[in-house]
Amino acid sequence: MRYQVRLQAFEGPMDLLLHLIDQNQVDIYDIPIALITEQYLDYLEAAPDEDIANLADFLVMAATLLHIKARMLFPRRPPRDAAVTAAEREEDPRAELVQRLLEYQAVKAAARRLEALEQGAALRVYYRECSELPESPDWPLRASVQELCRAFRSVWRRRQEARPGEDVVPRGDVDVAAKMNELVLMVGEHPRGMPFSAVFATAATRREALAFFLALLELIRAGRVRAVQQHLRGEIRVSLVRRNIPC
Amino acid sequence: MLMRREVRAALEAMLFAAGRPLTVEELAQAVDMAAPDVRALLDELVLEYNEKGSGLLVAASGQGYLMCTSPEYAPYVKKILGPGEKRLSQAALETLAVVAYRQPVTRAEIEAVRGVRVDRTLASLLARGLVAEVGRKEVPGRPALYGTTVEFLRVFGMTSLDELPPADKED
Amino acid sequence: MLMRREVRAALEAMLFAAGRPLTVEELAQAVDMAAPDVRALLDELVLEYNEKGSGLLVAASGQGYLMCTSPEYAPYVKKILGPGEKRLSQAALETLAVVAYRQPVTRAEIEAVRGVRVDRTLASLLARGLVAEVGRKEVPGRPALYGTTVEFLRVFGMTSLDELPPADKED
Repeated sequence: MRYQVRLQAFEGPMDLLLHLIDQNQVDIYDIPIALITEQYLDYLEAAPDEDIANLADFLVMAATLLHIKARMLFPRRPPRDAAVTAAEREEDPRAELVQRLLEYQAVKAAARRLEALEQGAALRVYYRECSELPESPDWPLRASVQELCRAFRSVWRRRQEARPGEDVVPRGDVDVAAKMNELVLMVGEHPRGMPFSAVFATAATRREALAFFLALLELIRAGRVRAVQQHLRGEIRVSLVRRNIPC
Repeated sequence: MLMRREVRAALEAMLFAAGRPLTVEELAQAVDMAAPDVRALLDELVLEYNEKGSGLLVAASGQGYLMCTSPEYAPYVKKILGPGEKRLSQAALETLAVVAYRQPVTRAEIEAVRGVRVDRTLASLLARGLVAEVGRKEVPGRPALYGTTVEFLRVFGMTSLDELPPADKED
Repeated sequence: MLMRREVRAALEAMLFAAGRPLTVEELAQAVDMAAPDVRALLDELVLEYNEKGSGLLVAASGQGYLMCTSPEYAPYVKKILGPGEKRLSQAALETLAVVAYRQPVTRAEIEAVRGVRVDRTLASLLARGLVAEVGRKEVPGRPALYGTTVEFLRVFGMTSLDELPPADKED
């Protein structure tokens, strides 16, 4: 049987061994060493080229397994059972490996519990996130204007690299109040209502479009403009609310 | 449903761990309660911390509620945090630079330029008095506008903002 | 000379601001009092925070005294802080688990347990400050011994190593 599973899927030879023991549903205290060794070597043989660099650790374990297998061929004791004393088990060629596997199993379990703590899945305490700056104003701070200027330039450069072409916050910024006036004039030119999308057609930048949108909301809220949608998913038309103009 | 005592304790825990001002809305959502009820409990906490003479303080500000040390114990805090001059972190320096060159500026505008959330950094600059709220922007939501302070000029050794080197020149 | 109430408040303020365990000696020096007196006041604080059902906790650990949130309010704090930082890899978690449960431990000892080389994983744990060199083993070659740090406790939300979940139980 060939396993096309990458060795990289395992955290090392111990992890692979535990996987094989689990998959074969065998007792960790009574590992069928011939079977497990064979399957282990199958994995190594099937390892793709990228895994070769990773192979050294697995080869050390392969040697250990083959050594144990050789020693198992010359049984000096009857088959193990629960009644076997610790001293006798010491002589089982597998004993040291079993010990290491148990130890590794405990490490894996501990790692899982740590992970749960890290992710906040288990109850845990939280330390305070310290603010970066001491709050007291009499604390001496070391800083220079040059440093400040450099920081600004680097922020600016990063920003422009990240979004080339897009207008960055302009100094005066887009004025929503001014946009409200513009909108009233624009919408006034469409007695039967101005298509919603056309409102934004004049915007040069995303920020300006946003300002138009905010201005439109303000006008609707103030009751100066009405937005009507004739049917579902139809175009929304924006029109001025006519007031009785006192002469 | 949490008991009243538990909600208070949950609020304390959140304020403690956040290290920045939390809004009533954020807190209300976390404890799944109506904002006015949460606000009432927070105001109780403010009073209580103030009255019992604790070394800690819950303070309400424009930005929300913040847990911090009582100013009278600042000298001890200073001893523990270590002597000597502190340098501004890169994050703090960059946020401060954006405020200095673009003031008055809203938090959203700083975030747009820096590309990251700045609430915590801004809170610490405000707490340290390098930046202050200088007004409200007349757009929907009326967000706070920030500018630099006299303390900022002092720390950077300037007498006025005119001394800021032009930012558009390459160095 | 500070009044007793003021010393307690100063201790609270210092524990709050530090964000790490503080030793009795550090604290005693800051308030200019004898260590045993400060320890008594600290133990009082531990009890008091515990009893009043606050969202905060003062905990004594091998590393000193620490102020943190009560574990029962962890779910709320998590909501406010958002999802945790970037996850540690499986290799990092396993290596960290060996260090945490076996400390102080040498690299070769970690490798014997995990069955793989750990030099790169260990280097990244050292760089993240989760593990530190804590001494040298007195054997030929004097290899470095590693242990976990306060940052480790912070990331995993423990006040002391005693809170490490028992290692021998299967889950």
